[in-house]
Amino acid sequence: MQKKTLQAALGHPETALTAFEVPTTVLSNKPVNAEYHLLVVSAPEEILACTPGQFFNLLCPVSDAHSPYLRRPMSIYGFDRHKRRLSFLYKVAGEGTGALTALKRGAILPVLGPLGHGYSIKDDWQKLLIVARGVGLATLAPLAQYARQQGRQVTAICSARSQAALLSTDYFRQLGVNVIALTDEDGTSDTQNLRSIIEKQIAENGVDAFYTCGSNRLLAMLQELSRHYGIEGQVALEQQMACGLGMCQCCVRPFNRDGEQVQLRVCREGPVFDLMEAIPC
Amino acid sequence: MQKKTLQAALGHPETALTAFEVPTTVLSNKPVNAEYHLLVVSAPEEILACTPGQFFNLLCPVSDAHSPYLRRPMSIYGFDRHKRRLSFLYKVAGEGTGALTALKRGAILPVLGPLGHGYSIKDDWQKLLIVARGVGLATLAPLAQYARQQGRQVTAICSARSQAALLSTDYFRQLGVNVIALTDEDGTSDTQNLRSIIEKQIAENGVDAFYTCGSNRLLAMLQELSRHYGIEGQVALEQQMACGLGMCQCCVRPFNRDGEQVQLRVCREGPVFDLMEAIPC
Amino acid sequence: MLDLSVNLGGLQLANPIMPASGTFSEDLADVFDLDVIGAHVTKTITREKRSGNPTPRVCEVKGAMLNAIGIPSKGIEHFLTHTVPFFNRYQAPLVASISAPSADEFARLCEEVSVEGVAAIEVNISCPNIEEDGKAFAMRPHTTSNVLNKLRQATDKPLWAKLSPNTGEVTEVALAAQEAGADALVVANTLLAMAIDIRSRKPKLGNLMGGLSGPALKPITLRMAYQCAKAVSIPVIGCGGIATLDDVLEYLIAGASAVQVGTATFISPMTMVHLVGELQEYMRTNNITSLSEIIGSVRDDEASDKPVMQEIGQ
Amino acid sequence: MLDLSVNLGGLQLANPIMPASGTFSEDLADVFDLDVIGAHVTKTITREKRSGNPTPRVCEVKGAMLNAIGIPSKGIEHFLTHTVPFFNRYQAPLVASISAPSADEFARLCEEVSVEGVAAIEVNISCPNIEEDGKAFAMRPHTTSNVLNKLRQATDKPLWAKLSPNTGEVTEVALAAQEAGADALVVANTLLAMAIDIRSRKPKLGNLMGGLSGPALKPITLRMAYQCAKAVSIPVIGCGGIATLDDVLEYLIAGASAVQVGTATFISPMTMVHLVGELQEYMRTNNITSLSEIIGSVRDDEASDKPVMQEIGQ
Ligand SMILES: Cc1cc2nc3c(=O)[nH]c(=O)nc-3n(C[C@H](O)[C@H](O)[C@H](O)COP(=O)(O)OP(=O)(O)OC[C@H]3O[C@@H](n4cnc5c(N)ncnc54)[C@H](O)[C@@H]3O)c2cc1C
Ligand SMILES: Cc1cc2nc3c(=O)[nH]c(=O)nc-3n(C[C@H](O)[C@H](O)[C@H](O)COP(=O)(O)OP(=O)(O)OC[C@H]3O[C@@H](n4cnc5c(N)ncnc54)[C@H](O)[C@@H]3O)c2cc1C
Ligand SMILES: Cc1cc2nc3c(=O)[nH]c(=O)nc-3n(C[C@H](O)[C@H](O)[C@H](O)COP(=O)(O)O)c2cc1C
Ligand SMILES: Cc1cc2nc3c(=O)[nH]c(=O)nc-3n(C[C@H](O)[C@H](O)[C@H](O)COP(=O)(O)O)c2cc1C
Ligand code: FES
Ligand code: FES
Repeated sequence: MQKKTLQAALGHPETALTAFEVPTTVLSNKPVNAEYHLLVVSAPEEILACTPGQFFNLLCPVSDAHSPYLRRPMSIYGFDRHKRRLSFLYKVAGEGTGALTALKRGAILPVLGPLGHGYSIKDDWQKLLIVARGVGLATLAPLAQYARQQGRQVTAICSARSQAALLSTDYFRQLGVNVIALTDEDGTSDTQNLRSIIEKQIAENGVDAFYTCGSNRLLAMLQELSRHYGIEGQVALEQQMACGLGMCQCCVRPFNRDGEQVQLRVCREGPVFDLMEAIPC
Repeated sequence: MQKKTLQAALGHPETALTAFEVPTTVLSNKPVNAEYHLLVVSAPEEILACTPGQFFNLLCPVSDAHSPYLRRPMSIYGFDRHKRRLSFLYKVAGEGTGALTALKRGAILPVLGPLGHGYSIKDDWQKLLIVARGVGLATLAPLAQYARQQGRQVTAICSARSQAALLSTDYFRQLGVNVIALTDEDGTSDTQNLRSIIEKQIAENGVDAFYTCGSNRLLAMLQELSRHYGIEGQVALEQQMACGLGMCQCCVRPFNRDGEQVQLRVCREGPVFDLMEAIPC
Repeated sequence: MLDLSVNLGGLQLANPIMPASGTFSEDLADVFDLDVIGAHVTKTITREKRSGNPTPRVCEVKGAMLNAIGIPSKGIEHFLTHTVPFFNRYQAPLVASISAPSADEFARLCEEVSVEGVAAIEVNISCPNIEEDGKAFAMRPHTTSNVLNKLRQATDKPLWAKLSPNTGEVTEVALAAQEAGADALVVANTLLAMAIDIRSRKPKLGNLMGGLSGPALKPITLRMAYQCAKAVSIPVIGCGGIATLDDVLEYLIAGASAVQVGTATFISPMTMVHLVGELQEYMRTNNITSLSEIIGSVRDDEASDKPVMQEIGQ
Repeated sequence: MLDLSVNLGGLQLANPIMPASGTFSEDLADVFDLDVIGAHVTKTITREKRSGNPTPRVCEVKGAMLNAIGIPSKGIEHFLTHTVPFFNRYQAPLVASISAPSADEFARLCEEVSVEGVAAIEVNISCPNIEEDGKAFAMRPHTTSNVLNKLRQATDKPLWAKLSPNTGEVTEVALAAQEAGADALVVANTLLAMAIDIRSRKPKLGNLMGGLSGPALKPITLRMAYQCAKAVSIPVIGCGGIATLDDVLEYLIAGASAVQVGTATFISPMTMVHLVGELQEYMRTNNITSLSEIIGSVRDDEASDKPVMQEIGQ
């Protein structure tokens, strides 16, 4: 391509450039269990000024076996600006994530990001309770890391189908997070038990804020608890995306904001939203 | 897929099956000069009952870099039923052949064939003159081999842009073919010189039949000589193809047959035609 | 017992997989036993011998192809003496695709192909109608009515009308064909398109423009098959971009009673064989005993996400 | 000097690359300096606030996408107070895309957006016209005439009519738009299509059907751009499936004076930046000093192979 145009486009922005369409290089891409892969890439520094809860839009490779067309949104699982590393924890679901599994060390993966608004931690939120199911934890891993760096006390309640499907719990423990693991196979992950464990946390330890993502069941329960105990919180949501930048308006979901129901773009106004504004669907 | 249907389809044919859609396995795929690659595959025995001049329709691999959709026709460059080997000599032209270059040893290449009608050698054609330019020689390599096996005397006049672009001449020599190489860079490949070399062959050695392919210039010249000296011959032609089987009628070219101009399908009635019936275009 | 058979307005097919006109011929018998598929549909023929369009006749576009073959035809004589006898060696019913430039000539040819050994007649009304303004019959409801009325009178055989995706009024055309007595609709033919070689600046087809077929066409013709199936009561035969079992199911769920496979056979001549086998396997695995459980089963009243509107827990 | 500029019926663009409505917004300024491209075209707005269609609003098909976003709009007020000022920070002209369900409301909105800072008005006439039978204005010449006549009276700004590929009469519609005073045509919008999830048997779009865009659309809209450019004398702006320099050149050679890039920006938000650079590079390499050497240069009289008919050497 013509260098001058590219320089003009990147060199004299009217507004600061915040999202970058760049190639990254795969460092490793391995299954972590039967469903999930961990993908680590080497990325240019400028895209690593990101915050937990933000995401990237990945251009998955085309082959005889897979022909994804749109990009696929993936939360940041880990990022290290110093080492220029970026990682994603993904569930192999369909065309796009299926294609991702074929990426070998050294392959080029074009990414767009960082995108969206991530989690924030208010100054007076000292005791954080993370509640997640399955891969949901991925989105919350960089938050846990950041929260610990900020000296916050973090408890994480993770539920999954089986012990084998429990992800990242070791990583959370390494960070100094108090991890409570619940599984369907142990019969510990039902709503009732989960609820009483959370209420026990509130009663015995105290909770300043809830953090969650994904599951509607969790979202609904946390909203109830939030209302009941007056605890604030944040939730990361998902929605089908095309552009990831806010242009196409395909990723809207309804939210309660100031007593009104409004449509907000998950990619732009989110993916992290105020816990009470979200509407489970 | 359902085994029963497949067996029914292949097991009880009303007419004998002659073309097969099968996977082959790449044994090697290497550039032989700046433009041409030699592709050798391991192929099931049933597709190797082929004749020189026939072709296969190759399903080229899809990737981020290349997205061929239709199959690509390629003449048989070599086949060995005993060793279950099949080879193609291809010029890297565009989307499809570009995609072929990415095939590595062990990769699967689906092929369809053998297709079309190949060369034939009448009993009284003892002295054959092959005239070809560039990759054209590829199509003629298995003919030369077969003719030599049949104890025919074979002379091949090959022209190319440069010595480096001259392909397969060593292989022809190994077969016991008398090779005359002409190049643009040596200034030996012009029509005049080529013509006088052919006429010299006719006068000094005798020629029973001409074999050629591809180039319109050669075809026109050989038709003239054929008319003048009463020498028969055959030509392999190319035309854009889709199905390769005779169904779509996209590959037609005009021919003179019995005083009439008719449209014949290169994939079905050809690709090898009577020298005098072909119309250079 | 698994039942793959379908009844298309009186004509019984052993299974719903058949070729699309112009992408099939006797030659495919080189590759598999043609009795595996539900029917045999010929390339469109004309009464007279015709040579078709100039080359180049096909080109490739992103994930699809364009063709401007035209209708090269060996004429009705050859059809009756060669094509019909060839296919009558098989059990699968023979569907003759025909075309003509005026309604009367169309009707005459229709009568002439109504011979023993021809099980149904598919009328390719996507060809130009020289009596009107040269637009294809299938572009407008009234030209469709006119020609279908005459065709209906010309034959007692099942009459399939093959619609064009180039019209902006496909359901109106479908209704007109049904009213005029068509026994089934084939939805649809190729969509007019173009490609230019940027190096030579020449159109890639000798005929300048040609029909788009293959996967790129599927979402468009699937939509039309759905619209037509909603509008008419005669069977709809889906056609356009079908290559995989999922494609077949998508058309059946949308309301098609059978499907035609075109360009996919060029890419992979065994496609139809695989589809018959995979459909059977799908039905077995999903405990579906009859195609009627699939046909038209689209849950179109449940398409949109329904957010839980009430506040939970209040 | 290389000249990438084009004059579109009075409006001068620095280069012929601009975004397609609905695939561009202020948000793209996060990725590159928006002054690199030839113009800024907004998402279609309506007078009133609207929330758009139910989700799911997009889905993927083979090598393309479907969308049924609808026209969520913050209304004219927000447009005038936020959108216009935002884009007026840039040199590139702002093109306002507007729509309304009746000709009179359309004209009223057209008048209201004819403010300083808006350089041209693109009228999205592919939306349903509730006064007629609910079909889009751009489906037929007479409804196109009606609405364009009123729009023409409502503004002195350059008026671009954006045509629909769903009509079977695109050249007639193009001529009607030109006659009614359109200054340019955008050819074209998305093509109505459908996809069904075979597992849930639900349509993949909340709205059941939606518009096809992306590479699969290109051969169709390119054909229409070619047909329209042949038929009218006002500039045609090509739109549909453009992602690469070859695509841009194909449209220009076919007769388009400029192009709009839509879905490609979703796949690669830098697409337009690259296209401007590559076009410049192409012109330099090929010693082309002005786009006029490319526009409409299709060698359509030389498309078919001409076999040497006479016997050579006789
Ligand atoms: C902001 C955000 C962050 C995400 N982070 C993660 C993560 O860290 N790890 C992870 O495994 N998954 C994550 N997802 C979900 C992930 O994007 C989907 O699993 C993935 O797109 C599926 O693509 P596919 O082609 O494999 O599946 P297919 O089912 O073939 O996808 C078809 C289409 O649906 C879309 N789609 C399917 N599922 C989802 C979904 N849950 N959310 C949004 N779009 C979807 C795809 O993008 C694609 O466009 C995230 C989604 C969003 C919106
Ligand atoms: C019977 C037959 C035998 C052939 N044998 C050989 C061979 O042994 N070695 C070799 O190098 N080439 C051979 N060719 C030519 C070869 O098929 C083309 O070079 C190849 O298809 C180019 O594909 P591409 O995608 O790389 O080029 P592109 O230019 O991208 O192809 C675009 C389209 O044009 C078609 N096409 C382009 N050139 C030709 C051509 N010369 N003939 C037919 N279709 C063409 C392609 O198949 C494709 O559909 C043969 C062609 C035919 C018909
Ligand atoms: C090469 C070619 C030739 C065709 N010839 C005819 C024809 O003669 N008559 C007809 O009705 N349709 C013809 N068609 C259209 C197909 O029957 C079919 O409607 C169309 O290709 C869409 O299906 P597909 O996407 O599966 O190919 C032809 C299509 C192709 C690709
Ligand atoms: C998500 C999306 C939203 C669109 N919204 C509009 C719109 O509001 N108004 C309009 O005229 N066209 C709209 N279009 C159509 C595009 O402007 C363009 O005509 C079409 O997408 C074809 O171009 P493409 O293939 O480059 O995307 C939209 C397209 C997409 C994909
Ligand atoms: S994905 Fe396009 S606006 Fe959110
Ligand atoms: S390639 Fe289809 S008939 Fe020859």
